[in-house]
Amino acid sequence: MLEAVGVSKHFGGMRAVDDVSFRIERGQIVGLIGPNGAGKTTMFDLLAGAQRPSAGSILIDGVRVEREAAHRRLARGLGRTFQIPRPFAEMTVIENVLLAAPRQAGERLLWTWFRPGQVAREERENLDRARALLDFLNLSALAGEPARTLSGGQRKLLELARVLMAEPSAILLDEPTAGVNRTLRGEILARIAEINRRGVTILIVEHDMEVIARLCPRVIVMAQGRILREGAPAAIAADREVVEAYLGGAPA
Amino acid sequence: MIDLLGYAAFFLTTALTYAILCLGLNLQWGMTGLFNVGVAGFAAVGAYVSALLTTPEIAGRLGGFDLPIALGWIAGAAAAGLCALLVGAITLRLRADYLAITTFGIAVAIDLFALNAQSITGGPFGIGFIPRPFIAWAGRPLLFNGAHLLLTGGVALILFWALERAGRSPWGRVLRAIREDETAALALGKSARAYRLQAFALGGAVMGLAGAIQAHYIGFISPLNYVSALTFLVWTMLIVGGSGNNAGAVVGAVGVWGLWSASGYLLNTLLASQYQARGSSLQIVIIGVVLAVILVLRPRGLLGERRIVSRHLEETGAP
Amino acid sequence: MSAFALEVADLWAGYEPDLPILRGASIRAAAGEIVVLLGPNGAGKSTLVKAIAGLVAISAGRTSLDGAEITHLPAHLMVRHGLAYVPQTDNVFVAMTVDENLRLAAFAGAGAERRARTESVYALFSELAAQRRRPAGHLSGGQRQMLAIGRALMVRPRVLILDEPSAGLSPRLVETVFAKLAEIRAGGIAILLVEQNARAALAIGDRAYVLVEGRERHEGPAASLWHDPEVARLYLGGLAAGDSESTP
Amino acid sequence: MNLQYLADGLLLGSTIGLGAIGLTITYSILRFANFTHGDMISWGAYFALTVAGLLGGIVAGAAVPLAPFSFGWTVVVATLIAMALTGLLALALDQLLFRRLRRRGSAIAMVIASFGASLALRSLLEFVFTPQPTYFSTELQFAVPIARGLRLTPDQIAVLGLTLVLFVACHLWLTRSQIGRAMRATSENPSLARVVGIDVDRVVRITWLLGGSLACASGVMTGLVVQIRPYMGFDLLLALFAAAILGGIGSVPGAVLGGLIVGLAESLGVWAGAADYREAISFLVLIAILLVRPTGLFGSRAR
Repeated sequence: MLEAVGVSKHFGGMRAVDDVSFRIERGQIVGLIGPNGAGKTTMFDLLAGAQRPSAGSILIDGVRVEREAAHRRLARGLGRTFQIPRPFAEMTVIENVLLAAPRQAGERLLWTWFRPGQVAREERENLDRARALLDFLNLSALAGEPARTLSGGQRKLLELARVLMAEPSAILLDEPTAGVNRTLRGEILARIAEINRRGVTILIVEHDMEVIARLCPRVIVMAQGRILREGAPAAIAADREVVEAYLGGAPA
Repeated sequence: MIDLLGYAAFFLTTALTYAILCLGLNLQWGMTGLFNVGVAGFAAVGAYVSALLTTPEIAGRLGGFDLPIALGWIAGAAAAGLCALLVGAITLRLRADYLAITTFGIAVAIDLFALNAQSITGGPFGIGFIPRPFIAWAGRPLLFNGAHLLLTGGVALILFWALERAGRSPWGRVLRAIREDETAALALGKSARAYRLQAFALGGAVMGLAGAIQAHYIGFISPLNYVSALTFLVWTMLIVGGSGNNAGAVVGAVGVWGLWSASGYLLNTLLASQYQARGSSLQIVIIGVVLAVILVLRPRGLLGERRIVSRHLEETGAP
Repeated sequence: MSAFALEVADLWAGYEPDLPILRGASIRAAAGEIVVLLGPNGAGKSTLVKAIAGLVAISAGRTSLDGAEITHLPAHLMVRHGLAYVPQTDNVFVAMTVDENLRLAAFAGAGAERRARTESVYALFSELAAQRRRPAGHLSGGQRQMLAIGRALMVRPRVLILDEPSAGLSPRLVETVFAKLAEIRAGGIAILLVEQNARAALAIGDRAYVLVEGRERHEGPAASLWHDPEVARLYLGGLAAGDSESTP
Repeated sequence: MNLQYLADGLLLGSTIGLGAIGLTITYSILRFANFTHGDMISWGAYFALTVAGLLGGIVAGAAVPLAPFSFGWTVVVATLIAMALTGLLALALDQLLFRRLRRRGSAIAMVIASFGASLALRSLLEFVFTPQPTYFSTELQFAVPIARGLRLTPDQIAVLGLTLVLFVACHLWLTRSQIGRAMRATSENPSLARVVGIDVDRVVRITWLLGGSLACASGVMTGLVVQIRPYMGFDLLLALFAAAILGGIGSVPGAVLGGLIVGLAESLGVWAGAADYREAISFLVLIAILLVRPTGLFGSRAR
């Protein structure tokens, strides 16, 4: 359902992403790993629509989207999270989630005055969905607290709730457990697995190998802008070339 | 007793016109984070436009269309809103402090226009004979002031309701989100620019309406009414009451206007007669100190901002 | 007292009070030694050197220079005590000339002494000498890195901390910059080098630490670390270890 | 446009430029639009006026004009004292008000505070000295012909000269002195400045002192060629902002050039018959520069 075909991205003379192709089927969960500077983040941005590729194409459900802006891709069902969550710190947790509901009638100034019924009905529906999501992510107890009081891990959960509010069919996760303590990490992993079980396709960029190993039966390794290996986690871990890529410099 | 009631009505009516200015600023600054130092300018636009449309014809000056007062109010608000829309379209993409400097400049330019375009604005002499509602009761101060209080209070109430309704809806939630983190709001697909422009223009229109109401209450306007001290007073009211909170805007307006009036009265009694003419300068100094103290000691103001934005959330009980 | 120029003991630090990034890190560097700090991304390497330099609040632990405690010293006094830190990015003043960047070092002595130090920096980095009157913004990435290091040397530090000097440089330039570090070491300075590029760093380093999750998990002579299976395990181990857990 | 308008424009431009030097330096280091800068100009002028009056009372004959100028030694000495006083006033304001807000890290609260403090400072002057304009000297001065159709009074020539001197002094200060370099470094990158050993708090204190004294110098100059009023600085403020932004925040030559451009534009406006709207012209210049190049002529950084 999500496919990259010969995708490249050049910055000046540097090839951040160089002729990368892969395909993720509906319902799969795939890990994208690689040493720093391998081009993972750029690839991620290209998929999500934060950047445009220099060459190649990106397909969602067979439709080419590489020229579309991020919010258009969201409308096609491709959501993303950010490595560093950016909750609206002074707003309550539940309103952070509500904000993510797309195309709300109540976001039109005139309708707030002249179509109060429709606005209220829609808001109630959104509230029900937001509460259900907070329940699912174990954030219900904090729903009325300002988001700034959340810990790093809870912010990651809120970020998940926000992206789920848009009801995507595929999600790109950027380091979903970076800076999260061990207990909460387990919970986040369990929730991601559950989201995937409900049929959502997931691609994870992550530095924590344990996270990848526990979630992803399939791993793509990038190094120096290209795909270096693809396969099961255990096989990747035993690969000397992958190890050397991580330790730096060009593979000898 | 009757005198006192009459004064109370007069005091409250004036305070409420400030409260309306304050509501406009709260929409721009408190809710959206747009720094406007040109409040006096937008109020002036509303006042002058309304005065030009409603005054009887006078030789040597444009205008004098003798239109109904209500029409003047609406036109005044629309003109100020339009003015804000223009300024906003140019400057809202700039950094906050450049917006401050530009709105400051707009107010200066409007002031210069009022002062010098004598054939339109009456220049330094201003515009007199602005029709006042309920003028038939002018001989009975209590009735006259009471009627004005009801009228101004009614307008303030409607505006308060409308701004609460809008501000505490998904629309207001987007404004708040943009104020807190524009990039994150954009990532959620909310177009920061469009919302900012809406809030800035609507806030400008509210200020224009307040200017028009003031003009028709006093019956006379001149450039002296729209100096930077007015902007400063409205800002102090909002900061003291609590920016981001419409009720705070009203409370701040009444409170600071009370402080202003009381300090004026006190200075008049305390200062030796040769200094009394300068008393108003000292009044401003006092308000300035109040603003500084509030900013340092209680930056959220008396009431502060509500944590929950959406009123639907409150209706359905605790989240 | 201590034989170590830089000593960090059980350091806890982070950007938010409830989220420590460093969890009891301890490292040491002796005079005339290049110590390499490795570790996977997010391990806290940059945070560790920022905490030492006084830029991140330290909640527990102790840092000292030649035995004298510098744990809570404000950042601007660090150079006075002999610790110079070169940040990873934005590490030169682009609007100021190369000369001015060097002269900024506030404790470089006066008059003749400062001129002598400036000339010794230009002698070390001859490329910079030709550009001394140009704004630093016109320099290439490698030259900026050299300028940042040169400016740090102006204060004659006892400890020099570098945060990823190889970032964004071509392999050839990395070699040049690292060769200069070896020269600087010869002057008896302790160098703490944070690096992603382990291959190049271990080639010039004397000793290395691998930082994982905010504390050092492995230490050893730089030369042997490259083939140490433990290091590979620290970088990629989770892939194999976690795998068994995940199988239902 | 004849030479006299050009000369007027240059004269006005140099007083604006002189004021904008202080504004641009403080703006770039303190990092907020400081509305009190205009009132420091007024306070500086009144400090100088008061001190000159006191000196004239103490030292007999000191107030006698130094021919061909309209002012005596008292004004010269008083200006130096007043510069120190205004610097201290700015520093005191920082310690009482701005420092506390800076610690909270809210730049925009500092702008609000400066807007309020500006009005309070100005009103205090108005209370003490009344809104009536006053002068350093009531001596009449005759303009001397400089070229065909161009006449300047000796005072005006002195103002042009002093602007040049202060511009060169500021430029040298920022480029040649260690503290000047530290100020530039702080304005470019405060956290890197700390790393290289610069005490940023000290730089900020010195910036307030310097900004205050430069404002005072500009106030005295404006007082000499125009008049002294409590609103003199405030009325100049928009032009100062326009000049500083036009030149690029932080650039001293930019501020002077920006000041000259704004001054010439205003004088061009006067020549074109828009004398009443002179201040609005600086607003137009400001809008134009913000639309076309918000970083200014010499600005490199997107701030």
